[in-house]
Amino acid sequence: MAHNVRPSGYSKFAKKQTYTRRMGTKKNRAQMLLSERGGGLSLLILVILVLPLFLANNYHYDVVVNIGINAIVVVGLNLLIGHAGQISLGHAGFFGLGAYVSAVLTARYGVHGLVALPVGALGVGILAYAIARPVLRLSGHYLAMATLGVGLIIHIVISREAWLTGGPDGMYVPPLEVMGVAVYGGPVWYWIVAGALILAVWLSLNVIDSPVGRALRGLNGSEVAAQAAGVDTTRYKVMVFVLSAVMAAVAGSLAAHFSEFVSPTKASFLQSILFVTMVVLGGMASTFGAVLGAVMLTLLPQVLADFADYEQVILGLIMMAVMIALPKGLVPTLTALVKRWVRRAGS
Amino acid sequence: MPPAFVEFLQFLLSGITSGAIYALVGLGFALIYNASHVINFAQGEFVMLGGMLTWALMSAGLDLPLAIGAAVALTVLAGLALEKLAIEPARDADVVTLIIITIGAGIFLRGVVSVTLGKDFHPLPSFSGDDPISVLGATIMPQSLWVLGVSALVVIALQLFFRYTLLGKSILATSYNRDAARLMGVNVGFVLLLSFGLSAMLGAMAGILIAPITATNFEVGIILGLKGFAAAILGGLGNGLGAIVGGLLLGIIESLGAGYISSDYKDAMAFVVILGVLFFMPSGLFGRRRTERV
Amino acid sequence: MTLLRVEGVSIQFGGVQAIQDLDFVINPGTIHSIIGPNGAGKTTLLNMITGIYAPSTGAIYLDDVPITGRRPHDLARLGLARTFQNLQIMRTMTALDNVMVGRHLHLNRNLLSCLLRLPSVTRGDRQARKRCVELMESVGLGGYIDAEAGAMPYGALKRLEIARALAAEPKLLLLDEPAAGLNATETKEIDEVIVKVARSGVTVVLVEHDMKLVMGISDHILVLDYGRKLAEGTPEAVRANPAVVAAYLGAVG
Amino acid sequence: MTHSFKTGLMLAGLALGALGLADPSPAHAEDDPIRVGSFLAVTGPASFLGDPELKTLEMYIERLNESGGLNGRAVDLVHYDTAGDANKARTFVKRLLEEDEVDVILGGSTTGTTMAVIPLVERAEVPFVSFAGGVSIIDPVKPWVFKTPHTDRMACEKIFEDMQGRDITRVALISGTGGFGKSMRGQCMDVAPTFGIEIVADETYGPGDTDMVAQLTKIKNTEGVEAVVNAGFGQGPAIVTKNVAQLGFTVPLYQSHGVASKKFIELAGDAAEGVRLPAAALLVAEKLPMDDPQRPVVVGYKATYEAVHGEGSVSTFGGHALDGLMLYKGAVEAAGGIEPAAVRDALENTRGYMGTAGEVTMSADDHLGLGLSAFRMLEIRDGDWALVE
Repeated sequence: MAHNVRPSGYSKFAKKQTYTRRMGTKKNRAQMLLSERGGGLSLLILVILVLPLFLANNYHYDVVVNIGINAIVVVGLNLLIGHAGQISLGHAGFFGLGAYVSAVLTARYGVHGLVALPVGALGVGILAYAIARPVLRLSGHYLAMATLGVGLIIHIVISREAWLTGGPDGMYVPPLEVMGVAVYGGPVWYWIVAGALILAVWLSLNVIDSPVGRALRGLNGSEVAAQAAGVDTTRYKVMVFVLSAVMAAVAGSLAAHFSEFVSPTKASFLQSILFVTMVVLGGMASTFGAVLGAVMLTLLPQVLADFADYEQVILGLIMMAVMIALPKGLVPTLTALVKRWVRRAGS
Repeated sequence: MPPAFVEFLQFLLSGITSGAIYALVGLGFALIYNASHVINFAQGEFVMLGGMLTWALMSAGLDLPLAIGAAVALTVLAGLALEKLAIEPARDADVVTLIIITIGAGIFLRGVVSVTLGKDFHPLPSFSGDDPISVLGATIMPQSLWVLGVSALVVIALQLFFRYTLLGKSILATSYNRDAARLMGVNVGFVLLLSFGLSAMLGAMAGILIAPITATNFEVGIILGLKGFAAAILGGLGNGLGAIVGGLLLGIIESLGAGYISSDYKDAMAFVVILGVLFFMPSGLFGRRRTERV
Repeated sequence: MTLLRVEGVSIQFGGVQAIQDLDFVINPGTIHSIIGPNGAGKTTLLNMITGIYAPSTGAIYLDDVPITGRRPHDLARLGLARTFQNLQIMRTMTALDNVMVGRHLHLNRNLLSCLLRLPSVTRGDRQARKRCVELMESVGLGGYIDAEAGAMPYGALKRLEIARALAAEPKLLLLDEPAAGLNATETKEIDEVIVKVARSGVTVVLVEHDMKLVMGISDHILVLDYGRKLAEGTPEAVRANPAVVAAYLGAVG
Repeated sequence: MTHSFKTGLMLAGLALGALGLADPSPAHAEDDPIRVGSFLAVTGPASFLGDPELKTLEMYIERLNESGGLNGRAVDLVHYDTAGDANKARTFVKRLLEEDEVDVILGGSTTGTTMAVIPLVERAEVPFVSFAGGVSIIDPVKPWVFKTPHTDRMACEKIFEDMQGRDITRVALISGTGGFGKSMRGQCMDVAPTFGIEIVADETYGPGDTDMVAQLTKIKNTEGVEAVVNAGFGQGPAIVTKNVAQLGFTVPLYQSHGVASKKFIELAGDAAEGVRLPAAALLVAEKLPMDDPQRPVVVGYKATYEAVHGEGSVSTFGGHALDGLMLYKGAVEAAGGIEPAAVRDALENTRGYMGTAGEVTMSADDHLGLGLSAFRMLEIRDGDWALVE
């Protein structure tokens, strides 16, 4: 941390430059490339555009689409955990609930998928809103326990009510139909999920760099100071909790229609842990860190599958090693490195 | 005895049997939290190691007491290694980062055990036979009494340890204020190491005591760890007695829930109760209420 | 017309009477200092005024509107801003963003607008940024605009808190020991900032431990001791009050 | 907050590199190895199914290769561990189908993972033999899907049949909340009336539960319970068995085929005495009459498996994997190649194959091919299995 704070190091030139960028009056190309909104988002879009050239079959698409779906959840969860500093070990519950609302409504009640998705998002939003106030009064490990409990209860209900959900073995979901045409197959879903992910990242970047985002980071940094500045901290915590839950629910709906199958593991405790790990591994409070975390932890099991029995040993080692070596997560640590390198090259 | 009472008593004894197990696991969480404010999500794996190692050593020809001693020692070593190699290097990291590290450690330990000792379930022999003991018409297994007795002993021993030994006091001091403790000459690094060693020992003991009841395999730590965490939180973090009460309560709620309401939803009921308690007592039943100075 | 009126306020924590039956008023456009030895209840009083604690009895009025028991963010809306004795800095944010948080109430905070980054949001942010940079420069933080707050030196953070509080454009600014821990030069700089703020029309409440510091700049001083009012009046009057000399100056030296 | 494009490059590099896109699998040639794909629950709560299944496949494919392969071609096993997670299973089956381009899929330890992948194999038109119990896998019949173990429905029928012989009509159910328990519970409820059986109590327990005394107390206090059926696998049934003994509850206890390995007796200890369960003949291999046509198969498998993995380690679960592999072997030999449609037809035409589960005779509307008689009712006596006749 110490390296990027040295007031004496702020030369007049550097100061002027950052100032103008902040003011949004003048932007040079290099700065554009280095900013999250400019460079990060265009790079993400570029990667998404180019990636299909390398995807040979449905399995590749399956992995990449799952990455995208997880990334949507994690980008939302990052707003809650990374920015507002409120941990949730229960977000798989919302993810699973979104998936099951879509599944049940389309499979059992013949509701159109495009209707089921917003219904699921709305329903999960209302549920999240209802529980947010009491839950978010808690902090630290107590909050972790409460969110964990919420997730587990959702998981238990989904597993038990077999008449509706198919029980522990899951249920099939009819493919999404748009104007009478079934939306099926990796490539189509690739573009759907890619669009949703870009939207999620864009919304996330927007909200971070806005009064709401600053309020969230502010209450994370100091709750009393944020309150003294007029931030209704409870309201903002509830707001971001609901927002992240809704994003998880939308991702869940997409997952249900893409897989054409849902099972309670989508809502399980381990899935929640996985989402949180993605946030932390990629880098807290970094939107692209969240995306990278989703990429890493969705790919890892596929890569490690070849190690058979040693899969868990290696996965555990990687998790520990990354978090010990890069406690701030991949993206923040790497960007700090790049920044330092740029500064050294510049001076 | 009226049958309804006998039934109730049986539910209660059943709840206490499970609850004592949760309590013992929860105690491990509380102990590490006390010294380091870390929630060790690999605590369940200490439980698993205790049981699995005892089984492995017994099948290698050791007799029960010797196998137990060696398994506890090995688990303590694992606990110390975890602190030294994974927690200490990340001492200043965020709470969430530490959670992920301990979860990683748990996955790692499960992996190592599954590769070396296999994936089968294994029983351990009961310490004092399998003849149920009758209590006013209800029954309890002798092994459950072992779990209860050891839990009680552990709580008493820990109280004495914290109250009357310099080491115990240093752990408490470190818990209240790490920097002040350091200034007072407490070797904070050693205290943290010690707390991991101690809670690994507790975990291993729990794993060995319950293996005769539930059998053990490389994955038993997942759910037991979860229940132990819930017990520690319900009781209030950092409070040994709280973990015990929390664990017993959890077990009794589950058992009464299964007995009187629905076995399908007994786990959900336990979590509903935990949520309810936290809503009214945000630091658990016996937790210290933290006030922020501004 | 008074800006702030405190009437018969008391609070106790677990049997300890931290503030006992306190009355005083603050007139607009003044620098009003509250002093007293450690444990006199100064910060507790500030916390009650700003809504962090609710008084056990008594009432507080802002512009003759009762504000007792209102929550801090509501009070901010009514024109209260404050700094903290134990720094409350958002350490992972930049210095400028810290100040921008202070400007929260003046910006478009609608979630949907922010999600979609509507022009009203960007426009407001741009203006706020300009205003906040000016503010930071005026308190002498021009060199720290983009610095990460967590790595700034202590003295700069003290000023950062003031800038953040000022960004809200408060009617009443409450400063809790802004000079604590600073050396003589830094203290003098802070004093200058405070005078400058007061001159711009903001009423300042200054909580200080050390009486000497406030003598020069205060219009009015309230002396607390063990949660009670010991003396009140102009600096000269307070300085001459034998009770103050005995209980406070005498004790501290 | 500047995030350089380097991050993004890494992202892309990872994505591409890790998928192993550099080596697309070459087209199949005539003398290439036959690729057998498998996805089993080798870890997770159902690992006691997946573990012996994988061990069996590995062992017997190695033996097959040593003896000259299948139709003269070597056999390669590609396996992925699902940990019992249906979502993982789907991804891995896509990988087997699209990336590894396997010729057949054997596996799916649980009904959940099997059901999840059925649409995929049906679409890909690759023969698929499941090792899972659920009757829904083959009822209704799906063209490309076969299975080797008895169904949970048959287990219920076998148990109720045995009860009829003992004049038992009022039965209590206790089942695990996992897929296996839940499915078998449903089937038992379903077939009970046809055997004149009334389910008078219905309790469940969760995975990892340490004590089921509460549920069993409730059952014990239910009027007129004449027998208890426990549908579940893993350590749960062992705890149920011990708890029944603890309560001094003396009605007959029936376990399911989900505990059909020596492990159960080891875990439940003395409390297991007198417990009955329906299982394949494998468990009582040496006790079969010398003239039993199944004897050589089961004795052979038991000896082979236990020679490597230790005395008493054999389970019917590994046997299901062996049956699956052998059914495929037979079909390839009959079809004279690995052409999927031909193999599928040959599988469907399996007649009188004697496997560890019993004699298999498939047809267009029976993709299991086992009768109820292939199930044996066993009782635990003196710490060992005994045939109930």
